[in-house]
Amino acid sequence: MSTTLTDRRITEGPELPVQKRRRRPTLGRMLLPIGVVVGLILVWQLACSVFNIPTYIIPSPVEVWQSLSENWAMLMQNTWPTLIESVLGFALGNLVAILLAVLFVHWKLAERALMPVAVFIRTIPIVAVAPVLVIMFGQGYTPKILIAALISFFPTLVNMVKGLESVDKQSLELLRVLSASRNEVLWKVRMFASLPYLFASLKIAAGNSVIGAIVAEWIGSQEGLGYLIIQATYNFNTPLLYATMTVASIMAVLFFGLIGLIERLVVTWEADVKA
Amino acid sequence: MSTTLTDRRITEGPELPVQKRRRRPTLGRMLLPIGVVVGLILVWQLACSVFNIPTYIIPSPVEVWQSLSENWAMLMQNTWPTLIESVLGFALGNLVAILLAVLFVHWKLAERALMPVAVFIRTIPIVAVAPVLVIMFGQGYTPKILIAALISFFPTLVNMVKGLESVDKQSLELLRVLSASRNEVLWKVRMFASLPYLFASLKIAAGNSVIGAIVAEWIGSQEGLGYLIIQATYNFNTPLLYATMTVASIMAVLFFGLIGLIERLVVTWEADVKA
Amino acid sequence: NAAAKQANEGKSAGSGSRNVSLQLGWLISEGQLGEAVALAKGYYADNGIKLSIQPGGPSIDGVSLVAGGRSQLGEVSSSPSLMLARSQGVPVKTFAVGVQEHPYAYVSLPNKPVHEPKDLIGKKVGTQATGQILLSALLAKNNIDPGDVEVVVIGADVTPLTTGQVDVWTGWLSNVTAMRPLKDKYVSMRLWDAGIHLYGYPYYTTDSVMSEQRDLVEKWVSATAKGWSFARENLQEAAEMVVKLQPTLKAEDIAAQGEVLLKYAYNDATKTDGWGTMNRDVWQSQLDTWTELKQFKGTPPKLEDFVTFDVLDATKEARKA
Amino acid sequence: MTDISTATLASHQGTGAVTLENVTVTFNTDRGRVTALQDITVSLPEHGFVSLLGPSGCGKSTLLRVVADLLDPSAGDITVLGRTPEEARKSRELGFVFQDAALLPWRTAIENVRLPFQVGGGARGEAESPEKLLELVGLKGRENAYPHELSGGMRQRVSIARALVCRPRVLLMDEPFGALDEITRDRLNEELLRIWEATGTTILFVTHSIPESVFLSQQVLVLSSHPGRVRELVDINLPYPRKLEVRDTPEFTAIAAHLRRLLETC
Amino acid sequence: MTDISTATLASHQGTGAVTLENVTVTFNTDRGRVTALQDITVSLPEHGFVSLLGPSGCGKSTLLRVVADLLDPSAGDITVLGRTPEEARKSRELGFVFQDAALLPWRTAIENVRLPFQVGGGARGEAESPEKLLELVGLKGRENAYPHELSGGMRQRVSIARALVCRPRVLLMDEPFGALDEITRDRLNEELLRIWEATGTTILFVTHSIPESVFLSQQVLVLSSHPGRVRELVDINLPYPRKLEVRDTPEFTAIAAHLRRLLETC
Ligand SMILES: Nc1ncnc2c1ncn2[C@@H]1O[C@H](COP(=O)(O)OP(=O)(O)OP(=O)(O)O)[C@@H](O)[C@H]1O
Ligand SMILES: Nc1ncnc2c1ncn2[C@@H]1O[C@H](COP(=O)(O)OP(=O)(O)OP(=O)(O)O)[C@@H](O)[C@H]1O
Ligand SMILES: Cc1ncc(C[n+]2csc(CCO)c2C)c(N)n1
Ligand SMILES: [Mg+2]
Ligand SMILES: [Mg+2]
Repeated sequence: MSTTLTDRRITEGPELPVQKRRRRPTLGRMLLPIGVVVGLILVWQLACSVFNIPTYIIPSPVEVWQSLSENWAMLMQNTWPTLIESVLGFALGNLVAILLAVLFVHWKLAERALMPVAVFIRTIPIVAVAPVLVIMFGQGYTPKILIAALISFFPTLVNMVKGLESVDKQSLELLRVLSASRNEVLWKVRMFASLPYLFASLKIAAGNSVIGAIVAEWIGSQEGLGYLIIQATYNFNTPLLYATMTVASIMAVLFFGLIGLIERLVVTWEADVKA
Repeated sequence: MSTTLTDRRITEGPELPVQKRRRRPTLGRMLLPIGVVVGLILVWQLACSVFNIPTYIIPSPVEVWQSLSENWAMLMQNTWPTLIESVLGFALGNLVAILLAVLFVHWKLAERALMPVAVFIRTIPIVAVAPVLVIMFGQGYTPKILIAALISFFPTLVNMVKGLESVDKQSLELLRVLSASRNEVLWKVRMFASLPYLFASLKIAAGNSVIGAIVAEWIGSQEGLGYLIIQATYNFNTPLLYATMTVASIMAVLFFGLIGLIERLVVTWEADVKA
Repeated sequence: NAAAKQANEGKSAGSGSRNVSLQLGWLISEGQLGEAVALAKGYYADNGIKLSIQPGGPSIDGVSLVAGGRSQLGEVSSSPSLMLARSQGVPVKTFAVGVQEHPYAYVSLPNKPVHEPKDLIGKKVGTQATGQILLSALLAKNNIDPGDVEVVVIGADVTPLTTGQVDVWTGWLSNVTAMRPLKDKYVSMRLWDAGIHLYGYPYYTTDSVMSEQRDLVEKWVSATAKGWSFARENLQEAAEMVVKLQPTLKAEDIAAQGEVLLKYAYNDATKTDGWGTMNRDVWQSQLDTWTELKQFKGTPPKLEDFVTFDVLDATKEARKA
Repeated sequence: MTDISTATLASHQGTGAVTLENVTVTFNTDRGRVTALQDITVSLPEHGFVSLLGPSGCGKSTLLRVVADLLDPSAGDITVLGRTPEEARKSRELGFVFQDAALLPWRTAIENVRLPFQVGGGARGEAESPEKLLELVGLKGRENAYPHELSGGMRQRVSIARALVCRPRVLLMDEPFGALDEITRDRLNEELLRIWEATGTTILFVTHSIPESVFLSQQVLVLSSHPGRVRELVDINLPYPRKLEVRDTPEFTAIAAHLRRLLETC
Repeated sequence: MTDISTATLASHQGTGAVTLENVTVTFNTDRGRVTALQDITVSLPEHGFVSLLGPSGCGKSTLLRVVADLLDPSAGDITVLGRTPEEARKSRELGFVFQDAALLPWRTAIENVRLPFQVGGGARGEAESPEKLLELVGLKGRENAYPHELSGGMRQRVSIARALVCRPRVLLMDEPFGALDEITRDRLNEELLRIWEATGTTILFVTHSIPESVFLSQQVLVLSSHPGRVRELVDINLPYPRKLEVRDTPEFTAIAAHLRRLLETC
């Protein structure tokens, strides 16, 4: 076994785990993603020109840009409701998910009993229940926030349960010797251990909440990016459709980035050291 | 500080971390979730009877059950396409996500460059770009599988990147001394370290892929549970709508459970021991 | 051009018969009674056509699929879509309409009835996001201040009306299954009767198919007209043919809905000009209304851009038969 | 020096603070059963200082863990201060120094030492000052360092400080000084004796160092392995207070030599 | 015994296998800089056996880590077998026994020992048998146990076996026998010497046990702390092969006493 492997070339070792510097996102670090996005836009523009793709199928970036600047005021105005719905939905959904996860971890029976119900609920196509929600909660923000919450709660529930359980045996034994209550174990150990999982799921939930708010606006709304999407589709205004989706996606990317930033500020210790 | 806390009652310590038995789901363990579901159904039935909720708003479980048994053959027949789409979409989406995560972890630049693009793509409301997908991939299974893949890839991407990075410093140093290549670090260490994250995200993706397949069937389909849902919605056949959603949810719960089972079979070691 | 290419492939594929694909804007329903008959009874085959039907759905109206060459022919729910599409440069043309008077209506309960447009004043109208423009058109046509009518956007179901959350619900009168909770105890006012004359189920194709494969479109219209006229006489049998296309449907539902739809598919105009006919003035009034309501970005399309009477003219005899 | 397989520790003061009766611990693994401890009967007097000596893997840590209610014995009875281990644990009578330091990585050194005040109802009775304890173990100035910024021996010292901060009535120490240099170790040995004499804690102390066990304890329990059984209970009849110089006395050397011979035949 | 602050190790055979020149390692933390090593200049002969002795936290582990290319020094030059540490690491000349065992939890004992064959191009030249090495460290019969099923000392022994399996030309050992009982430790000390003499490896060995350092090595490098500097380099002029009995000779005792005095003033 050893001889056959001997002459294999090793060009690169694994990265040096120590001395990793905590870098904050600077302009320099932002250049690459911006460059990639610009590159993709150029490719898209080129494809549109070369293959002569008609606007009504896929508009070119230039057309989307025109639509974006023409409709800027309207787009911004309709960004607010969607933003509010997604942020509140995000907050609500994740709060419920975290509380449920805590319940599940404290009381295994609850997990066995309720997790299937949660999966069940998660699989209900939102657009199918949206009308029911509109009937129950009216036309305002409430049903949209609920839908955004519904769609962002599940990743956090699953990840958070796993995260709260990912505590190392040593720490549990330590707290046991100290006769810590379950609550104390939760607050002094599990919460910290779960943070990497929590932040991963918050990143997933960030996108979900935006999507949820948009889908919710397809029913029972006269404002918001989702409403604009429906209108633009109905009017075959593909440039506006793509402009609206661009605004929504930028919103999600910023949301995602913000959570990454918060994570860097919160998780300052090195969790994987053998302590 | 110590004196004020002294007389607090501690009734329960944290659970005993050792000697935890690996239990397989037996009939006995299944009883509780089944009991909860039965209980919820009873409450629902009771609510329907007591408040006299009309069928067309929310049908009672009995009505759903009737619809379920009346339309059983049709439901089963339409379950197959959705099942195929979700399973293939799940496989494709997660495969791509895992490969991307590996790329991101090996090559940090790629993460910085492509992660925002991934978030961007994830936020696109699929139904809004459905025409493009159909134009490119036709009206067969392909676009539906792609949509299911698209919607299940993101949680796995985020979790898997986190998971592959959650390696403990010691192990990295060990492999570095052994002059292991990045690939070897990946296969001998990172992969194992990422498994808890991976399985959490697969559980999230399981539900997503079912939802994705259903939503995908709204872009032009003559079969599948998604098709039945639209038809039932617009024909106002609420019992059939609920029956169909029930079938879809059961599918998702089974999918979710299957992944949990595989996880128990794969992760047999105790990852959090100080080794 | 992809559509032409596909059609050519179709030509070489069959033994004399050509593949034609019809893209629907919605699922297969009573709107396809005629097509189902023509398929089942071989009218298409007689005309050398092998028809396949592609369903649309809530997330796809199919216009860009036809424009993009996936199908040669298409059908949408309502005529304004095609005007709007043309105004955005989508090269599609309507060549026939399935329903002469659109069954879109304002439905209210007898205790708070809306019989005529002015009854809408002070009412709360629940409509879909895409129905708002129709209400605006109606109000403008009848000189009603939009501020006097409250509009809320709801889903497709009638529940908000039954629960009293809205006073008026909008939908297709043909959609009898959706209105079952109202148990026939409802008042309806059609958009058509309020002065907005829309067509239902217009058929369209692309400019290039129109110029390169007109004969195919004509043959298809002749066969379809024959199918519809059979359906009109033998509704029950036709409904069963629809169910054969789409087994998840129920024949009695299709028949009940078809009955309403047929009332509007055939009227005085069809008596003289046959199934599928179109009236230039009706189209012009739609165009004018939509222009007045500033629904077109830039210059409004011209009638000739999105409507062609050539196919109707060439198939007049066949359609009357 | 008594050679008994069922050891009864000379009662130093009152009855046994920790007693084990026929305690057996068996682990079930996928590849069969491992008996870590078999039929251990032992009684540890209150205010006693007993060391555990035995080959690696003989069950020393396991013994400490059953006493601390971290593991249920497969058979046998255990009492701690007259109660069950669970009751003793819940009334916070126990201090435990783990073989691995078991620090919480998100807490600095001082925060780790403060942990016992913050959970389980805080300190029972008097408590030590975390700052002073960190100074005692030689970590003055590094109070605010995170565990990953400390050396192996430093982490172990933080964990010793944490175990002492609440003045537990029973102190279980699993190789607490294993990662320390001899100088620090000697100093902490003396400090530990001082604390023991001052507070009257009962100490059960695992070590691999024969001189350390002789220097510190009243009795040394030697375990043999495969499975872990009581090999012998050795009395250390050296007077307290002991100074480090006692290690150069012939009595000391004799006991150490005896222990070494015992271990060689374990 | 030479008292030099810039120690030059007597060349045992050929030139220095490991040389450090003015090596300084500084850690930047949120609470300021910690200088772990300052201005270390030392040369370790090929086939040499040098022990590192020093107070806890003086920088012994840090020194091993810069030699193994796990850490970049803030200043100074290091060569390993005439090359940079990185080259040496990449050509798999190094074996490392970590202070914590650093076993992979998903691998059984034997699989952990086999790891070096499976990564980095496998073994260079001859290799040992993993089974035999596990037997050597006293783990016969526990080959298929997972790390969490092993005791602390057992885990450490697995990690020793793993470091030896590829017969590295330079072996860096960070308190490898710290968690072992004296009997096992003595036996492994002898085994290590045997292996060293048979294979001619260069060994850099961190320990807290003065007798161990004297018994094993040709030279003992004593580090002082805050910051870690070379205190003295002590030659151990005892002939090889050494038997355990050498520990009872006056020469041995004298060197040990000298080292102890050195450490007391570190
Ligand atoms: N990542 C780090 N960040 C900050 N300081 C560190 C880091 N690693 C080590 N140190 C500091 O460097 C010094 C030397 O540490 P090192 O681990 O080398 O000590 P050591 O001699 O091995 O001690 P021990 O015998 O206790 O293992 C210590 O003061 C330690 O706190
Ligand atoms: N969770 C477990 N599963 C299976 N076997 C175990 C487990 N924990 C401990 N053992 C076994 O029990 C025996 C005693 O282990 P223990 O940790 O008590 O030894 P120890 O005396 O503390 O050894 P050391 O001095 O090396 O720390 C060992 O053979 C070990 O492999
Ligand atoms: C707003 C709106 N809702 C539903 C449909 C779909 N649809 C087309 S015809 C029909 C009724 C059949 O009789 C239905 C439900 C639509 N096009 N627009
Ligand atoms: Mg132990
Ligand atoms: Mg160290």
